[in-house]
Amino acid sequence: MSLLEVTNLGISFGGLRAVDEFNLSIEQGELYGLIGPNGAGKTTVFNMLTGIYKPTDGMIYLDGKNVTGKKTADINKAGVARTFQNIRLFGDQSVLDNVKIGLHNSFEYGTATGIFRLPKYFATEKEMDKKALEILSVFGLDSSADILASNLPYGKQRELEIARALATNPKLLLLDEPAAGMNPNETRDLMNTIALIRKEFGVTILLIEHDMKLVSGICEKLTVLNFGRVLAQGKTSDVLNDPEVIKAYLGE
Amino acid sequence: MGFLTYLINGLSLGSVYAIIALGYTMVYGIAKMLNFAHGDVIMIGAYVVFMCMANSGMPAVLSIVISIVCCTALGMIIEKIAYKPLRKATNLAVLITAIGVSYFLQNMALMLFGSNPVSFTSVIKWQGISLAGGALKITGNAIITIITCVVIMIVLMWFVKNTKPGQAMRAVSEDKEAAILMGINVNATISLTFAIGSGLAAIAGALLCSSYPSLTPYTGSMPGIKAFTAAVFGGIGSIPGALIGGLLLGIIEILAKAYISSQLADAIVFAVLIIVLLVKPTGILGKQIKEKV
Amino acid sequence: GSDKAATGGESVDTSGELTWRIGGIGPITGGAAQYGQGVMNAIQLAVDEVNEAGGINGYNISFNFQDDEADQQKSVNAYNTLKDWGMQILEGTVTSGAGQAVSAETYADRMFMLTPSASSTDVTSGHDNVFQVCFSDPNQGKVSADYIKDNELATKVGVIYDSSDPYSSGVYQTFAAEAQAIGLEIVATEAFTADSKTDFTTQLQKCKDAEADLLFLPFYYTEGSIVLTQANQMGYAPVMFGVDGFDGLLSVENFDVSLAEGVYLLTPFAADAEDEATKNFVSKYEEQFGGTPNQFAADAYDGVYILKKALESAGLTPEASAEEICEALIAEIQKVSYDGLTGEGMSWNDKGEVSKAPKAVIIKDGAYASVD
Amino acid sequence: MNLYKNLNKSTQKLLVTIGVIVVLYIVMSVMESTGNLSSLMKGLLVPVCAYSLVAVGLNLCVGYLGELSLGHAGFMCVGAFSSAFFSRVFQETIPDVPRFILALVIGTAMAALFGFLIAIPVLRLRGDYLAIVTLAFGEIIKNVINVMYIGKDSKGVHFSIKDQLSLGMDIDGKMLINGPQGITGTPRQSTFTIAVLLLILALVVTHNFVNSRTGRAVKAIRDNQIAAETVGLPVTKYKLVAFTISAAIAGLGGVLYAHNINSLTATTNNFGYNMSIMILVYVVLGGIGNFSGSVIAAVVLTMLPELLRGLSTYRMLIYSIVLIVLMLFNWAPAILKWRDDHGLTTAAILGKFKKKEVQ
Amino acid sequence: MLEVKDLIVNYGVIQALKGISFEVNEGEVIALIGANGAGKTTTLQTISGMLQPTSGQVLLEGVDITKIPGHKIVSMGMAHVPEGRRVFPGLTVLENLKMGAYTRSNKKEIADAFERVYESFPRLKERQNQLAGTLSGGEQQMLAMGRALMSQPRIILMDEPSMGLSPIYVEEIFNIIQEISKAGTTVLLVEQNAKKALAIADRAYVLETGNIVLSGDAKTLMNDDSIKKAYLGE
Ligand SMILES: Nc1ncnc2c1ncn2[C@@H]1O[C@H](COP(=O)(O)OP(=O)(O)OP(=O)(O)O)[C@@H](O)[C@H]1O
Ligand SMILES: Nc1ncnc2c1ncn2[C@@H]1O[C@H](COP(=O)(O)OP(=O)(O)OP(=O)(O)O)[C@@H](O)[C@H]1O
Ligand SMILES: [Mg+2]
Ligand SMILES: [Mg+2]
Repeated sequence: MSLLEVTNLGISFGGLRAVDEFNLSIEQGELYGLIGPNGAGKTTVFNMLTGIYKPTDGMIYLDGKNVTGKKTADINKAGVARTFQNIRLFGDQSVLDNVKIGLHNSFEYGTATGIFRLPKYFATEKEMDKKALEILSVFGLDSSADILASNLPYGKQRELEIARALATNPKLLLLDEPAAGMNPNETRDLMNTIALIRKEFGVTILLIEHDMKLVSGICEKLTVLNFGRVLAQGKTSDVLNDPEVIKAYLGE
Repeated sequence: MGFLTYLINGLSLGSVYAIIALGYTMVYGIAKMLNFAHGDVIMIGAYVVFMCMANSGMPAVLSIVISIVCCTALGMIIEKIAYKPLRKATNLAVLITAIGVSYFLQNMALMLFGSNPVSFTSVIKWQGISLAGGALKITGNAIITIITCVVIMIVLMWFVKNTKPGQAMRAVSEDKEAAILMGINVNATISLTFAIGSGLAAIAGALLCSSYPSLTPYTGSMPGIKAFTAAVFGGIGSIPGALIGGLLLGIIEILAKAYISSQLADAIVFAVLIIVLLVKPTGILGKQIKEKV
Repeated sequence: GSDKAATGGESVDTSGELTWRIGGIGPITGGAAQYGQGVMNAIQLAVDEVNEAGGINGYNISFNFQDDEADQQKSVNAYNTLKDWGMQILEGTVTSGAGQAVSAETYADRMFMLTPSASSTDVTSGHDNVFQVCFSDPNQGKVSADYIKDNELATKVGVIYDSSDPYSSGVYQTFAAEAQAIGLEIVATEAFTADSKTDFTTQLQKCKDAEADLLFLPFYYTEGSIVLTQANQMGYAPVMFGVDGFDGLLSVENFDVSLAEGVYLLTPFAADAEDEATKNFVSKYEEQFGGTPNQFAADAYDGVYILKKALESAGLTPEASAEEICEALIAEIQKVSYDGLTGEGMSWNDKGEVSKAPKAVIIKDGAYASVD
Repeated sequence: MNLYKNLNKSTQKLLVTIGVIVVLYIVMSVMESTGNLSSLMKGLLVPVCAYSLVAVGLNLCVGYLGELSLGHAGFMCVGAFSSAFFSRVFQETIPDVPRFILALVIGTAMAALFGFLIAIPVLRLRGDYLAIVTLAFGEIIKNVINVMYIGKDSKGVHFSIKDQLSLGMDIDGKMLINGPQGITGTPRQSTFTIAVLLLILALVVTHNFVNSRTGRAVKAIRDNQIAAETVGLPVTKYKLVAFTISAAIAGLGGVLYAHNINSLTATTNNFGYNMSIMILVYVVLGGIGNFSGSVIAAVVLTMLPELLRGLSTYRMLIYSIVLIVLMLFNWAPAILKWRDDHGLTTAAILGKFKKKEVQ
Repeated sequence: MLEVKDLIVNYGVIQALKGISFEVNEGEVIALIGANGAGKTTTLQTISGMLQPTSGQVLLEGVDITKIPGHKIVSMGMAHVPEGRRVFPGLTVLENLKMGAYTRSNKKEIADAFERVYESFPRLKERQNQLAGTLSGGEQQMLAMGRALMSQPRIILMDEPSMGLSPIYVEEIFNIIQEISKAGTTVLLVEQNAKKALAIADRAYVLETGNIVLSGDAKTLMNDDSIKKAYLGE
């Protein structure tokens, strides 16, 4: 059974059919790419997968469970985490706290325990710190743990967003243009990091990206969206050589 | 007949709220600040009209013109001294300063004009019309206020939509820094907004006190709060919304007094406001911008 | 001590010399400032007169007035400020709400308190040290109802009152109780609040629809002037009957006094009365402060002389402590009878209430005229 | 280990604040017992603590939940009236100390309850719409209290929302709540000691709260609600929790206030929007999200008009100017920069508090 | 045309620019490249008057514009495509473009500008009446470019114009930049895509943590080994 199974997904904004008859199936452990021209509907697909938009049609199954139209928070609890095209960090909090917020649902203690600082508070906080630092170290961010998130350079902010998403212990990680605004070297580092987290955290990854080096370098499979519809789907090398895709997206 | 009478009373009260709300919404819409001192500028405007008319015997129209000039200047001075330095600070800081300015204007008026109420002579001499053989009276004040309100609303809407400064205002309200990149003088635009808002306050003051003729240094504060409520009711930032919000607020207030309880009328007005906002979270005409993710 | 520094600039600087220290509390800023300022000015006037005439038992008065913005907590603060200054007698507060809070303090401290205008019984009740110069609310409410009934002013009465104000609703409640007792029919009871006190058209309309031929209006003249204007605009002309808060109506600047024609009010004081005392007071007041004094001011002015009389007959000197003065005055004030601007033969019972003949006046030709 | 240093920094600040409060408390107490404290100051001690409490409560809402409330005086009002009512009803039947403890609990709980009930609809709104609805709720509370008449006589308790007359009480009856005349004769049990203890308690509670798991979540929701949802935070629940705690603390301030004054009425100035705005002034002037700052601002701004009494009618005029100047001094970017350049930071002025730091 | 002298810019205690100097001649395309956080955005913002430098000077055609407010600089003929696009989210695409022509008053010229922008970005024409805030990331980027072009500037500053654009459009955008340049507009270009930027630029400057570490002819730099390694990913 696939980890993610999407059938006939569609959404309209007023008269605009942004996504239509979208089908997608991702196996456990895959690294999957979603590409397509600007305004094709890629981010919109992410928004539907994470419950930010309610799809007008279609079904989304995660691990066999129907999550269509569920609340964003519940979808996260079911195992989907994401990053955003326009970075959305908790800017006024430290790097460490950003990750600890991601850990929120994995470590429990009640509000009263926190207010009255019962022993459980100290124990849990300590564990959370440890775990958070562990995740941060994957990105080399552990040394910046107590900097305000908004003071990080742009590229580091993107990585912190990934770290925060990973902290929620997802089965499926959605990355929206993780390499935007990075130079080729930084992009290469990012590729390594993505490969590493797949291995270490055992997550399945679906990513949107316009940087073809990254896409062809790490994605095993691709879906190409064009005007809200699937243009091509399949193994990366096949898709990238598809003349339709070249015409609509890659150019040359 | 009773109902119609109440409805008309409500309209005339509402039109006063509406005209104040227009000033609120104008400033809020562009500068994104709640100018809590707006009600007090209205009070000053009313005093100026009063001084001109009662003390110097000037005609009403001239008095209002003088008052508009004074209030416009006052608005721009306030903006320059108290709000402009806080342009880059949080909106809340400006809100608090506005409260300080409001206290200042009230106490300044207390010094200048004394605490005793003065009775305001209506700027409108027209007695109004009688319908249904005198059973239904609409006062001249009410008619003129409503007409003024609608005219101002139309002019403002036209101004914002079709003139260069109006265009600049819209850009500033969206994103101040990006507006600079368009070549828009943000400071001048905000000053202009204040000037217009304060000029409107002068007209509002004259009309407010014509309908409710007792003027004290604190005359502006309560209508100010009510008008702010009205502006939110209609969808803050929306010019026609301010008109509709004001009128509705007036009508609800009067009908609640008339048919439910005059003791609880304020509570009822606010309860209706809450219900409306729960159904329509951005007010009646407010546009709901869904954040693009 | 440093009198001058602590006072509101209202004190008489007596530089170290032994004086009576009389304090006053009332709103001189905020929405009720017009009532407090009248009181402050009138006390100042009386104090100056007394001092010029040789003081009380040979000692001058120092006077210190503190602002309370008509707020209870601020009123207590004002009271404490006056205590720090060394106040021996309090002539205040101006408003009832503040009076309720301060009277508990003066009672505990054993400070004599004479309020010119806080008319609520909550101010005096249970506090043996508190006395009123003005009529108490029940008194006004009751007398008004009786007066209307006895003089057959109306058969159907409408009431409009301020339901957020202790004074107004206090008068209303006793009026309503008395009306019920004597069989005066109240056909409409409408309220307004501090938050909506500019538009009375609805309340008036409802009274009109109920065919009330008299409106009982127990509130202040600021709102009174609007009610009269709006009733006139509606073409509704019942008998208007105000209480002491209505006094001041005629001196509202630019007010069209013809609108007040025929308004009854129960005031102990009329600024255009012909007696010497009133003429003297009014002319001095106008000269010093501008504007015509109202009943608040007159009560406050009387208050100083009442204190003077009581202190003189008790034979006290300022050497006595506030407590001693308090105990002496409590006994003494119940014995004195005083003829002042606001009444002849005023006397006090042990509840702190004044007994003076309430004068109903009617406004005629833009002036107060005695009805009897 | 940066982490511990970090944790300590905000705790350190809390300890400094508490230390300062304790020192002030001792100084005041000594001065009082030796008769060196003026009546004015003595009279202000409890109200200042009460206002500080409400400001701390509101700061939780404004600074951490990120929502502007213009109705916190309403919660103060609920706390004040419910507790004062309780104290009046059981004045003769329950001994002083347990009664006051119960009054504190009841006032706080009622405010919390109202906060909770109001939050459910309110928190669906955003920004200024939320602000106006809180203002509306505050005004409704005030308005309703002004028409409540409750009296007790030999036949039991009577209730009306019209007037005293319609209670139809016996002659021996006594009014518990008398409409706009409010509640008279509340036992005066708020002492400075209790007030200071409660203030410290509130500071500790709020500090611990914002530095706990829930507090972090609340801050996350403030910073970016959509992101908070995508990391699985139950947004509504935590907003409710924060708003309720905030209301409860304001209610606690109300209890103190009510038990310090003989007569309790609900007016625009003490429990209406004017007071809500005043409290907001404390919060913004003291620093959004800075609890100690709220306390300092509440103290300074409550004292200021009292200290200006010598100016008579100019008092409030000067006060308003000082307020504007203080705001500019504390918030205007240009002045902040100038202050930075001249070492006149708030930190330098207050000793060791820092303006913006990681909590 | 544009000259920057010893520019120092601070954010509080952080010094983002440490005294950089460079110049842009009339008609040139100049690329400014550098890693994340090097100070590229800061440089552009200081030139267009959005930031005040601690010290140093910016000269536009010999006129010192360091102290001139940003909006006046625009009317002197400078346009700036900001980082993060900064479109007016609540206005429609059409209204956004109109704002771009705010400093213009000649109706004919504005109409021409519209035509040119719609020609370069047909997507914008399709979406004329859509609120800008609801556009996709790439569409917003096009709008930001189009809006800047509406003022028909003589010099244009662009902050990562290709960010978030699909490959086909990245090509397109660089073509457009070349066209703009050919039409006589001077271009100062900040890009992460250094390879493409250098390919169309005349000269380039390399920024590293607030300092210019290298400069020269674009073609030469493209073959520079250290550049290749650090910025071209080769
Ligand atoms: N809330 C909305 N209202 C109206 N239109 C929308 C909304 N959200 C997205 N759209 C439109 O839907 C289309 C798809 O947008 P989406 O953001 O998914 O594109 P994308 O594939 O992510 O593009 P890019 O690569 O440029 O980010 C776009 O044309 C966009 O304008
Ligand atoms: N508002 C700010 N406050 C504090 N520091 C800032 C601010 N803006 C930028 N910085 C810092 O200044 C330095 C230069 O930033 P700048 O944005 O100019 O870099 P850049 O070269 O444009 O990087 P990028 O490629 O990420 O856009 C960075 O270290 C950054 O962290
Ligand atoms: Mg996208
Ligand atoms: Mg940049």
